[in-house]
Amino acid sequence: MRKSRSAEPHRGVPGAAAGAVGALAFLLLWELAARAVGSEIVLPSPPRVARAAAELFPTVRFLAALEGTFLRGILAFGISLAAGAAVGLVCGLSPVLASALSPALTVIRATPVLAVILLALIWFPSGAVPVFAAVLMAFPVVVADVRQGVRSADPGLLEMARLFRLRKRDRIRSIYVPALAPYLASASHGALGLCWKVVVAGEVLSQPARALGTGMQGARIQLETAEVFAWTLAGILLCALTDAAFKLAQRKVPRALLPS
Amino acid sequence: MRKSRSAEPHRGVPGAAAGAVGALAFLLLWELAARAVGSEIVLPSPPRVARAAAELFPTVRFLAALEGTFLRGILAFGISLAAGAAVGLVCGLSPVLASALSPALTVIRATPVLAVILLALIWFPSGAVPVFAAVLMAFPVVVADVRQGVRSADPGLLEMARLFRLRKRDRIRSIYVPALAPYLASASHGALGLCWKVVVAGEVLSQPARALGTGMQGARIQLETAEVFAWTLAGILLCALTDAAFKLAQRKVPRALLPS
Amino acid sequence: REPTAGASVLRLGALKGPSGIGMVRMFESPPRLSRGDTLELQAVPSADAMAAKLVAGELDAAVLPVNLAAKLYASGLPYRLAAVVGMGMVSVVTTDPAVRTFEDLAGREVHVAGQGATPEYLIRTIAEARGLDPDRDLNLAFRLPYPEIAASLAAGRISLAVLPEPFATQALAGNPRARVPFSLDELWKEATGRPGYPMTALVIRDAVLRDRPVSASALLAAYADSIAWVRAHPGDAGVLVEKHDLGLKASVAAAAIPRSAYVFIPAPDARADVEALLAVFLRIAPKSIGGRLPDPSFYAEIPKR
Amino acid sequence: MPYSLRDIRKSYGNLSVLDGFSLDLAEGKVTAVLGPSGCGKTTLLNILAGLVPPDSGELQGLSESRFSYVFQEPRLVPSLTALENVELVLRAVFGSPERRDRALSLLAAVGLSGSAGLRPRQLSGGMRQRVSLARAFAYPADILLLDEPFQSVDLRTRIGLMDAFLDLQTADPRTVVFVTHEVKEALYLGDRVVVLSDKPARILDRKELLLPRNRRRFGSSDLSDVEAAIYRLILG
Amino acid sequence: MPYSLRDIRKSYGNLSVLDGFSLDLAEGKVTAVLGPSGCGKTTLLNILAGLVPPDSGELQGLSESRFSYVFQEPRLVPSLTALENVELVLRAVFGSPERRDRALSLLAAVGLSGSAGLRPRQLSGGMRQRVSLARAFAYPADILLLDEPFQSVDLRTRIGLMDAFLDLQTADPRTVVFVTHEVKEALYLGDRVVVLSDKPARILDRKELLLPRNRRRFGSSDLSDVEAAIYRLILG
Ligand SMILES: Nc1ncnc2c1ncn2[C@@H]1O[C@H](COP(=O)(O)OP(=O)(O)OP(=O)(O)O)[C@@H](O)[C@H]1O
Ligand SMILES: Nc1ncnc2c1ncn2[C@@H]1O[C@H](COP(=O)(O)OP(=O)(O)OP(=O)(O)O)[C@@H](O)[C@H]1O
Ligand SMILES: [Mg+2]
Ligand SMILES: [Mg+2]
Repeated sequence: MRKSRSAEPHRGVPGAAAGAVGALAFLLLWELAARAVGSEIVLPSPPRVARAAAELFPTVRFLAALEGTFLRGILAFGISLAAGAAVGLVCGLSPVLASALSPALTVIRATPVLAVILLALIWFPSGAVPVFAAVLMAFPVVVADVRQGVRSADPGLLEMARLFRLRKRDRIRSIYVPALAPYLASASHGALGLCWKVVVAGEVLSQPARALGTGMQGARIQLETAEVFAWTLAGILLCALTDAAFKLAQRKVPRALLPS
Repeated sequence: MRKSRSAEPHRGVPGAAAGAVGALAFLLLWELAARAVGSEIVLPSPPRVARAAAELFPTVRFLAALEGTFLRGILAFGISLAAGAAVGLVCGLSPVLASALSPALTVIRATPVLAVILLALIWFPSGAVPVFAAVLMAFPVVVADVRQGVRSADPGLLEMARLFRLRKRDRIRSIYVPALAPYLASASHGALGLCWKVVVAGEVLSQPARALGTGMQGARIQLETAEVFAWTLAGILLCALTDAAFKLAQRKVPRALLPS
Repeated sequence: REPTAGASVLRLGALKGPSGIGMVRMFESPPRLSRGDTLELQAVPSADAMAAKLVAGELDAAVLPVNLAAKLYASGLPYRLAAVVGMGMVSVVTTDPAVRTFEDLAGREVHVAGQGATPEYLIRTIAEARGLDPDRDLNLAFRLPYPEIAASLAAGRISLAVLPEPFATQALAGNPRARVPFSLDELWKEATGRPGYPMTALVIRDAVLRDRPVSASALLAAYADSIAWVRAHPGDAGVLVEKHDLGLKASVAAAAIPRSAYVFIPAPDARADVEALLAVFLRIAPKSIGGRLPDPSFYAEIPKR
Repeated sequence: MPYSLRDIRKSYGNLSVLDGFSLDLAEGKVTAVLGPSGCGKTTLLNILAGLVPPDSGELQGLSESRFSYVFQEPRLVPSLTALENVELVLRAVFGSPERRDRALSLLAAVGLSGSAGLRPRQLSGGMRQRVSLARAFAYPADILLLDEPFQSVDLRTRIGLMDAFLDLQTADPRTVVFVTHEVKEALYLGDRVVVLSDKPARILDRKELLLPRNRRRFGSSDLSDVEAAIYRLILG
Repeated sequence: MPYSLRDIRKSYGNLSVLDGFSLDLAEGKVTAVLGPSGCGKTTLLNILAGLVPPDSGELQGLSESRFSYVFQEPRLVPSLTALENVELVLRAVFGSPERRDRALSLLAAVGLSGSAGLRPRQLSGGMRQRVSLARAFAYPADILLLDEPFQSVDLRTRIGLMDAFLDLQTADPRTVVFVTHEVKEALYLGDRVVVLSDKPARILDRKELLLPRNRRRFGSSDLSDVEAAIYRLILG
């Protein structure tokens, strides 16, 4: 019997195998680079980082930091996604509002956190500054994607909706939201990574009590690069885990978005 | 005669008017916030920043900084877009390669620049560190978008391509690239903003000779907040200008992407 | 990159910011070294970048925080401490008239610039010596970076902070109610019996000391001259700081110089002070200096000219 | 004449599709439109519906009307089932139970009771077309525009659909414009047949069909002289 | 019998579309397929083409063959012009000048010489359908699958297209499966007519049409007894 090739991503065994090969290749490259650099301070080797991580991860201080950063990352992601989707939707649907919001959006897109860090530090408690920084970074990315998603709605269906005088909310739920879905998926993927990265960087700046970034900065000041990498590794694992959780959720969500 | 409502963004007069109203509203909010804060060091008022900008902008030092940052931003954007599009395309087309690259991509997505800053400082001259930081930030966002774009290719057309045994390159040019185009548009929009932001932040870290970020940090250390805002304003203007240029280019490009 | 027998270029890294002020005259007129060797100066933005450049072997000499010098030495890098070039420049600044003695810090939020750096360990050591538990009795806040602490003091948003120069000077200039209620240097002397605490040091590459001793001592002499000149001419030094883009405005630098302890203490003379400070680091954060006090060969013997 | 187009001009670039085109629609009557592929039939329906603005000309009595449209492609919402697709256009008009009843009864009329829960990509081409028909019939419009509504539908089902349409039309006559390529269908459903020329579309001929609807049979020879005349016109 | 399906089963979920279905395709002959909407005709073509895997059963002589397919929807690349759409499938097969000549001559055959430079959204429904036909005819395939290829095409153009098809088929006979709802078209083009039942599709009847192709005329009465029998079967 003839087989049809599948365009689906390889889940299960081949995907996992390829992932393992990729991970190994990555570790190998890292090891080689570490040997080439030849300095533990600049680039520690993978086994050295593994030892540092094995020392660090079971400590109470680490677990508290992990929890703090996790909550901040999720919060930043949630805010970026919700606010970005709302603003993107509005901009996509109303060209006039898009023009009106555009100056403020450009300011948000281009202002580095450092320029407004003083304000941020004064207005927010130190634990919230990383969230603020991450939202500042991820929100415009979500807006861009959602806006484009709204524009990608099928013009034939929009014509149909106009002809049958669908209510705005029916148009949004039936035509715009499904058109948006793939854009929202890539926006989430992009934003999730940004949030982890920037939350940790923001923690380095604002030094809240329980934070991966605070720990990382402590290690950085002492030039304990292997420990810096161990803290980073924790951030990467958070990213990978939430990625996986998010992918799972995505497979369930689309149905929930549809009209009852 | 009946008028049809247009779904196109309002260019020209109404768009410009709405933009002006939006900009005014933004300035008003800023002024009010500045009065509420009541301290030039914490949040200078718009006229104060305008004065600082008027002083700063004509100086040779400023223009040199603007040039340096401009080149870095454009370079970071170009690299992010080109590399992100290539990797995203590969990941979208080959699920096995996507799985294999996924560990490395997760690392890139979640590693804050500060964690690898020593490496960056050693591997790159100080002017290139901001570019490295921006690419680290924007590249994964482009990958996410392009990957989703490849997946959004019309399955009916892909079936057609399979049946008529189109060559890979014809499939890519005729089916994948056009499907990608809107995703690439939003990826560019998102990445462009990120690049400006992160290049300036990276300049604050690495202090290259001609850089908005270096100037901004200098002003920050001297507690010249109005000057900090003036440097930021320059970054925002760069962002707005390149945005406009990019939008113009986008209207010309799609045709060029099609097979001859 | 070992220097060869012929003439060569020695590269000296200066930290941007206050630490660089002391050597500004060398930027203005680079000294001639012996045998046609020349000196090339570069301003490095941060301690990180300085460490990176030393690791990469891009510099023959550098100015950096004392603990960092010890850490790099412990990691096997071929650099030795040649001189201490900056002593304690940390002050308590407050806008609150009620704060008069160190004990008045108890129970209040004290903003400290730089967790894990000298200001924090300084406060901890003094507190312990005066019978306070730094973790229980003091409320140290690390969330604001240096410039933001100064700004917040100036704007009256916070009332109590520990700041290095030139930020202490800026805070004092920005708010007429701000003052320095007592000297931390004095308290340090009481706590440790040492006259001061070194903050920045000059390190030189082993091979330079060994193969080009004359050039090395010429370099040190030029450095000592520069510091003497800077202390004598704060206004002119401020102008040069701005001219050579060392990260401070002329006025700020000029105001900070008299309040900063720019010194030049050759390594053998500085050893006791350095060890006293490193002992503090060793006790509180051993990793930050490499887990042990550096051995005697860390302190370079410079041949007199 | 409540509905009319007067002297309509429409071109795409320098391709003139309608040029001085006029048409009256009798209220409650079916106007069947025949014409070569690409002559401008869909453009004409879009102008009537207000979806495409004409370059010049006048429309009368149309802007206040409610339209239903069977587009030339089914234009179903991919994420909704057949039933939800029909209900979608009724949401603004009917409450929940009435809406569902109406949608279900129209899906039954097009023979899709058993497939109400399937999404468009699970339906065959003809089934999609029938959902589009059910949607248009369900929507309470003054004017019904049908652009080749029986595409991809087999003969037997097609006759069933036409009979169902005639029943609805007898019970509650609407103004209908019916574009088709099948002369027999035009004669079976139309009160009037309009034959268009190639672009720019002009009206080559118009025939009033006086035989009452309840006396017509599909493909019967009662109208064979009209049929022959139209074939002559079409085949040239 | 070089091409055949044996005992094919295919269901979507618990909807059985083909169940023990077998069919032989005579080489160089046209098999016309009639059947109710949604019975499984498109599914059958997709299984022949290898686009949909059957649940079980055997396919013979098909996997090595080159297919051409007029899909039920035009499936044109929106960003390419009509000409480029046709050329696209020829790129892997022919060099540049030959490819263009071939594409242009087939666009001419379907009456679209003047519209070769238009993109799909600038074409009418029938024009798009004809581009899809031109593409399928242009591609050098062993087996040609036609799923209601003359949809949205007016009668006159349709007859022209059928005659063009017959000319091509006489000059260079290909194995063709032709799905349609028009009995007259099946009789005009087919060497054999297969009538399918509702799903799961079974073969209700098969008629060999022995009248040589060059003696047939569209809608002539030479085959009227076969036609009547088929109508009886279809209309039940
Ligand atoms: N958006 C457009 N841009 C440019 N040309 C168009 C556009 N829409 C239609 N046309 C042209 O207008 C003419 C009429 O198109 P229309 O769709 O009205 O034809 P039609 O009579 O409905 O044909 P068919 O029976 O094939 O559906 C065609 O030649 C087509 O190429
Ligand atoms: N992807 C799918 N998922 C689920 N059901 C499907 C799918 N594709 C087709 N079907 C079902 O299979 C049956 C046969 O579909 P098919 O498209 O083969 O019909 P057809 O004979 O071509 O009909 P038509 O003449 O209307 O095009 C239909 O009832 C349809 O609902
Ligand atoms: Mg049409
Ligand atoms: Mg079908």
